[in-house]
Amino acid sequence: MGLKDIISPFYVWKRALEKPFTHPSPLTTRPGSDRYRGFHQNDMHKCIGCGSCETICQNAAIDLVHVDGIETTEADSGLRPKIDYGRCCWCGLCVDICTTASLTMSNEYTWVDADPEVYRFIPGADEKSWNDTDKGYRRAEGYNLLETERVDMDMTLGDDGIKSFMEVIHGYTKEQAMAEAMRCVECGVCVATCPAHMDIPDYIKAIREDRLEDALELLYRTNPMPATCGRICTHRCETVCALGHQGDPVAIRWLKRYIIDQFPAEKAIAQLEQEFEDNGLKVAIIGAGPAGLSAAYYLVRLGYNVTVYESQNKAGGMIRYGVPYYRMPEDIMDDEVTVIEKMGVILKTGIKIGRDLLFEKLMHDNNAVLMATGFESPYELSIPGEHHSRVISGIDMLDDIANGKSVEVGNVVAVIGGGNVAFDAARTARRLGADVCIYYRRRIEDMPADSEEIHEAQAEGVKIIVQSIPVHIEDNNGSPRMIWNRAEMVDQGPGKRPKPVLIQGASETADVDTIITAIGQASDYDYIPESMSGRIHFNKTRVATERLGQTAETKVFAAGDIVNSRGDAISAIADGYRAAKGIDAYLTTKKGEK
Amino acid sequence: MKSTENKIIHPLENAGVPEDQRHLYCDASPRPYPALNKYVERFLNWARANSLWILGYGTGCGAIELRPLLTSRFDISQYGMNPRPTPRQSSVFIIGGYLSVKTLKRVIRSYEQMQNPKFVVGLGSCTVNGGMYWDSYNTVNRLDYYLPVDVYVAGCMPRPEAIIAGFEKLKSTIMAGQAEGANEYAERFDWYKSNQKKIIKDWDMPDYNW
Amino acid sequence: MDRSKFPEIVDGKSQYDLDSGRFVKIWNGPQHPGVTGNMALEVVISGDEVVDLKTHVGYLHRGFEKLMEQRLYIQNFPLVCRICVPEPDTNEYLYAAAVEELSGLEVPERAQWLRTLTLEMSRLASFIMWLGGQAGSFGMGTVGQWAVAVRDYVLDLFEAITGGRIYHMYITPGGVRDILPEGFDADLEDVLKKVEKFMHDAEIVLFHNAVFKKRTKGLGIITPDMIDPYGILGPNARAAGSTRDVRKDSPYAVYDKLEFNVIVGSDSDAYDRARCRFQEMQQSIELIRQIMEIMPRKGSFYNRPPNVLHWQIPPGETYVKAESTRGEYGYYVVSDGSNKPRRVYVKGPSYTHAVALFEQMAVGTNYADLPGLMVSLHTYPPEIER
Amino acid sequence: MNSLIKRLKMQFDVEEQTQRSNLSFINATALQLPALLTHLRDYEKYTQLIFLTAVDRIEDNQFQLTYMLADESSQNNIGVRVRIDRENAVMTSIAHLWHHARTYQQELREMFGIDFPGSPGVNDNFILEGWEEIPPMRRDFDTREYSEKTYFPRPGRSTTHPRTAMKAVDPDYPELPLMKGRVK
Amino acid sequence: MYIATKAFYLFVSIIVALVWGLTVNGIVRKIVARVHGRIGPPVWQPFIDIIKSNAKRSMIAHGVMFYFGPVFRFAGGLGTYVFIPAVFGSVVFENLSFSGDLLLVMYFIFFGQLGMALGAGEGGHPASAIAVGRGLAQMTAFELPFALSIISLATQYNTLSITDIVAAQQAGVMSWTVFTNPLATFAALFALLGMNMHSPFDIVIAPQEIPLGPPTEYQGSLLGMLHTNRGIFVSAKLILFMNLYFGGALNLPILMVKTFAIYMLSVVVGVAFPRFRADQSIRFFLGVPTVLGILALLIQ
Repeated sequence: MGLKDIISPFYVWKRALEKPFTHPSPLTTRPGSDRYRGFHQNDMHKCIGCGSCETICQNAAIDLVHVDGIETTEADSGLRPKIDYGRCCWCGLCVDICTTASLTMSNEYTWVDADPEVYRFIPGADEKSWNDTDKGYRRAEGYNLLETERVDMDMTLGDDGIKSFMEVIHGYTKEQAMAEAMRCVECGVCVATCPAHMDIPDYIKAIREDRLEDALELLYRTNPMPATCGRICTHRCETVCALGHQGDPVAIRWLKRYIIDQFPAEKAIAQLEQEFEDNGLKVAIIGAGPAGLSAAYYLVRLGYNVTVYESQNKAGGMIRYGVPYYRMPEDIMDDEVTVIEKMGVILKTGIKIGRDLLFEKLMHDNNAVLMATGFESPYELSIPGEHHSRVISGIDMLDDIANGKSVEVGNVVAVIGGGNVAFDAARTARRLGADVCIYYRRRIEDMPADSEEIHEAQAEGVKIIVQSIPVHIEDNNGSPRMIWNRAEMVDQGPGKRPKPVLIQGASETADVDTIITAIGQASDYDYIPESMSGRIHFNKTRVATERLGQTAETKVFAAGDIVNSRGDAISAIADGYRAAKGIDAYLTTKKGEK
Repeated sequence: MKSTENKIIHPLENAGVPEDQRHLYCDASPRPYPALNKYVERFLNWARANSLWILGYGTGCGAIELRPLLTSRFDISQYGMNPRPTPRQSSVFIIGGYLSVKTLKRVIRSYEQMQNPKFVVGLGSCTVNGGMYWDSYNTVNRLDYYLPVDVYVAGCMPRPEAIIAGFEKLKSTIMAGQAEGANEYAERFDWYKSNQKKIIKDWDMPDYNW
Repeated sequence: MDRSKFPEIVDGKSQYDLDSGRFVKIWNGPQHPGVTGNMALEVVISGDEVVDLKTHVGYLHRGFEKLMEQRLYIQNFPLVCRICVPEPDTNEYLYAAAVEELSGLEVPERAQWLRTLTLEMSRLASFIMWLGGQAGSFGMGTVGQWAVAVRDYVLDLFEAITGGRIYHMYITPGGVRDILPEGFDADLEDVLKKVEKFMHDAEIVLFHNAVFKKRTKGLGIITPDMIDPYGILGPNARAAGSTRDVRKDSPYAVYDKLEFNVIVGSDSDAYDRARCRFQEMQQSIELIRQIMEIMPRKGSFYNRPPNVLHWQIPPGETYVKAESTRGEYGYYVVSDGSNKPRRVYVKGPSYTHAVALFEQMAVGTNYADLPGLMVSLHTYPPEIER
Repeated sequence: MNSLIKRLKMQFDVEEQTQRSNLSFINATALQLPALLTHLRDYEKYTQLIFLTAVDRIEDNQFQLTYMLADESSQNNIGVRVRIDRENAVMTSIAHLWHHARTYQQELREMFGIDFPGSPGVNDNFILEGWEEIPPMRRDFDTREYSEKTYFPRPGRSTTHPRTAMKAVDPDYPELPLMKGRVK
Repeated sequence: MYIATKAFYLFVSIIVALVWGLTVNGIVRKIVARVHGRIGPPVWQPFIDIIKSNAKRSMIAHGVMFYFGPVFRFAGGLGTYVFIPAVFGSVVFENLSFSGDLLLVMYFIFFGQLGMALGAGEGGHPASAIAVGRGLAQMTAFELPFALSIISLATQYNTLSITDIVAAQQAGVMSWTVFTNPLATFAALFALLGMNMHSPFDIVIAPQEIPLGPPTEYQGSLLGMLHTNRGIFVSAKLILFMNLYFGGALNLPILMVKTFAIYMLSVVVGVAFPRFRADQSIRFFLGVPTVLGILALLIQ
């Protein structure tokens, strides 16, 4: 210890001459850094109320609550996160997991109050000074807690695919299914959107945990035809999937298919409940399409004796006869029907009501009758020359193929329409060896067909010409020549879809071997006898019913395409459920009256 | 939480204190002190607000942000604040976040040793509703059940600036004559005590320590 | 140590008679400025000499280990940094490393560099605060004031990278949450210069200070043969001649790619420990510069684990360790195949230093030296009781 | 590390599991533990006790005690695992081997209820104070329930699951399952 | 009439001393803050603190002696001041100085501390007791060089009247004691370091281990009284040193400059060093300062 040790400490005084460390006015001049994790912000319009933030919050700081002015719609639960700042730890996990990236954090950090109860607010809905701050914590690029890409599905596409009617989609393997099931955040937004309200999050969870028996049970609770839906469903659920906002939606349809693929009919039957209390009441169902089968299934489970009458040789309706085998193999359809039959449904095929059996007899023999006949008659083009012999309807063609008849389409085929039937017809034609071109009035994004189907068709070499309207069909040495006109989309104002309008002078011709029309179908109500015609009301082409399918003739119910306008299998299945519920309610009250 | 439950005044038990030591402690409950003449009180409140002495008890995480605050970078001495090492001389008790039951016991002791008027500032989520440790078996969730709190500062941890803002708020509350936590504690003494005793299982201290 | 003049110990408890007037019992803490953080020392003194000391901890007990068993793997990552408030990043790193090891999750190279950068920065911040505390505990508030202010500059850097001053929550299983912000290099250099200036000043006024030397030299000597029986770690052990440093012994993150030497002392008293830590601070600055120079600036910084809401980790157990400012910090994680850890045990180095070692060392020292001695062991109570 | 295990196996009845090149776990019986630890400390240079803790294996009705040792020179770690009965859990104290083992044992006594007879001050309070429930680190202690019961939950908080909220979209939302009394 | 005027003058003098003492405190805090690299409290902060302390509503007591502690302390401060002629030749500030006042002042300087010791001991806080022990030990230690220095001065000027000592230094700067008797001055200045309780001799009030030392238990108006005393006592000490060693003051501005400069001495040392332990500081005072004192005495 020398003199230096005594003198050098006085060096501290140098600091007195320097600028102080103290920040002069920290409150106003020190905003949080650009990434500061301050108070939350939420973009009310982007948020769909999926509740992932609530799930991941380890502090249970987030509640989902209804907010005035936000309606519950099919894609939005109408709920918004309400954050309890008596719990929040500002970790930002909620921001990281937000499926829509609507939840962020501002760089504001001062909130002082004497009342502890005020520290709860709904970001975005409650007026706060930091609502519009553009700085603060955001998810970094390259950092995302959720997988945005779905597991690729193995498919046979392109040249290999069109060689045969083998199923194109191969289905997930166990690893793939589990990986895809992992992506789900279990928000349940999809459940409401699914017409049949299937327990999507639950069965995905069951896949993830490899409880396939439970998964099957869950599927059959709400959907008697899961194999069908696992293949050809229009999957509205996927369009609202929370993950779809920042990437691919969860492949709900393929996951469903994965479950049912593990259960051939015998295994599924072994797994499901089969014996139900018999209540002695009889119900007749006309049409063994998805709606009819679904209603039959539910009614059997409720204890009714159900007979389904089908005019075709096999049950399945449009799914069997309108969907080609490469999408919906025949044996899968058979399995599907077998399971339902095993539940106790009596199926009588080849019986056309009105021809083989009179509607009145049904009315007499049964306690209730359900009409589920569907739309079978194709719409006409209503243009000159459409009755040319080489102009066929898509639905008829598919029907013929399904019945094993040979169909000749030639080398060049034009398909008119943009729905699933159009694409099925086009791809079938492709498999028959033709060059196929689809003509559609509107744009690709307006097509009612599933996007996967469009994509697969394109991959198989189907050409698509959009904004094209056929105006005339001529005969060209026995084969048809189609004159079509280009159209432009004219905006119809907000909320209405744009309308195609012919462009003058932009007409072109196409020489083809066959023209397949697939612009929609209508129903055939011939089987309804004269005596009842006044008692069943119609709404344009559809049967007017009550909420649960009851027509004006209380004993008669209706379901499926003849009632709802969505025209897809899952809606028909949901309709079947509704009708079953309606019939049960009707018969139960009637019994009570007695 | 202005509740009137447990309003019955009963003689204090001085639980836990051996009989022969009772005389060492005060067995009277605290009493509220009414404000003086309006103008005098206004002047005194001004002095109280501008000379806030902080009790140097780092009860939780929050203590870490008090250091920059008390030292050069943010230097709250320029606002008339100073750390004091003893509760006797301090007027502000900063609860730095969560309170474990064991700490709560000491906090109550320290708080009761502070002299009226005294103020409590709760930092962070933990004092409002338990914060991160909402489901912990050892931390209390809501501070205002155990002590009257004048100001809460949100954050986890609140930045020093936010705490300064909290002090500004506390100052304005004091100057407005509304920071009467000590009187509230005296008036609702039984309610506070019953809450405290509910969770502090080994109550081996006098009911009220001055 | 010759304990014959101190009260007899029976069954781990000193036998002293307070009524004799020879002994005075004093509680240092928990409400007391002389203890580091919220803990208590039950001190018995005779005159100015400490004759018995018992450390009381548990005032900060939040039941972390229990809470972690109740939360998903991802939900624990905001929790762990709270275990050690002044140096949270070690916890974040270790938790992430343990989970990654058990789940087999790879971490991108760039993330490892960023992790090392934050680890070193937090070392620096923690050491700076310790230096202030060490000076302050001997009554030199000036250095204490400077230190906390300078540490705040490092916190500003943390805020720029991670969005949080104290709790960074930056190192997450799979990588880190973000890359460095723009203009960070210049800010960092600016801060490092400030820190260096502070350290230059501190060296002059503190380490060449007659009174400081007088107070610390010969205070709290740890002899090499105490290291193992007391489980002494980190600078406390290195000042006694041990060369253990996890960064060198079993390199983690990218420490094997950095050049540095283990700093070893010889006198192992409070002054020497301070000296060692001071040199480690200088080393940290050097390491930060090295990292900034060779760190890759491109590439991925995060490997996503499977959906964190359902992330299950196969059964197994592991122990991962890292060098914190107080010594080897370790996480022992047991997974049972579910989506929540079965057990997370956090081994903080203060655990042994503040209880078993300190209780032994304090006996015989002057009561006035107690705070300084305690700080010179560099203990943080929250990591003792968790 | 491997040679060490071989040597150990010659003397003790242990099972080994290597986690990393510098970390192994060995399973030992409670009876031979003190001898094993002493051996490791005195002859194998595993001189440092890093920690001692317990894992509640409630499904086996056992506690697993893990003693983590570190090699003085190579800093390799070895974790010695011992299973003991969960009911009336008692374990031999190792406080005589390492001074700081005392606090670990004190903590285990408090948090798990494992007794270490003879360990100094093992029955004193360490972290908790006035604890009346079962030891909190045991798996069968529910901290959330205890917290809600004890610490005044905040009133007025309620949340809605999106699935529930979305039932508003469809009045015929199925109340599942649609099935009546089953006969089997 | 004479008494009334005197009393009024004394009152004015005390108020001035008090205000100046507190202001010096405030300024010094500001300066120390600069060294710390911060802004520091407003200069008038000590005044607000005193008002605040007196505005406390409740108060606790530990017996009669507990009350007397601050009273003694205050009396000590006041007593020290009133017997020191603050401004040489001023009627208002001559206070109650008389021919033997130096001894009385010496007595009062320590009277306050002793009284405080009694009161603090009554508080029952062990930290207070320890601090009192340390304080008394340290006081004894620095009192030795101080006493030696005073004796040296008394021998040098052959008087025990402060006024006379000041008068003897009026011949010019070089006639100040600091130049005529540097050894005694330095011995006394070392003692002043101890008396002012700045580092390195502030172990008595070390907040790190014995929260504030003797006044630990004091609060409210009792603390206010202690703070008030600090104002007067600081003034008194500084004026005494100014009078004895730095030639006194002919008017208030000079008094302010000189006392402030003397105070800065403690501050300059204080911010640069940690604190000594009690035994170390006792050893220190019994070393160089005492030797200086003895030498100063021997030389006279």
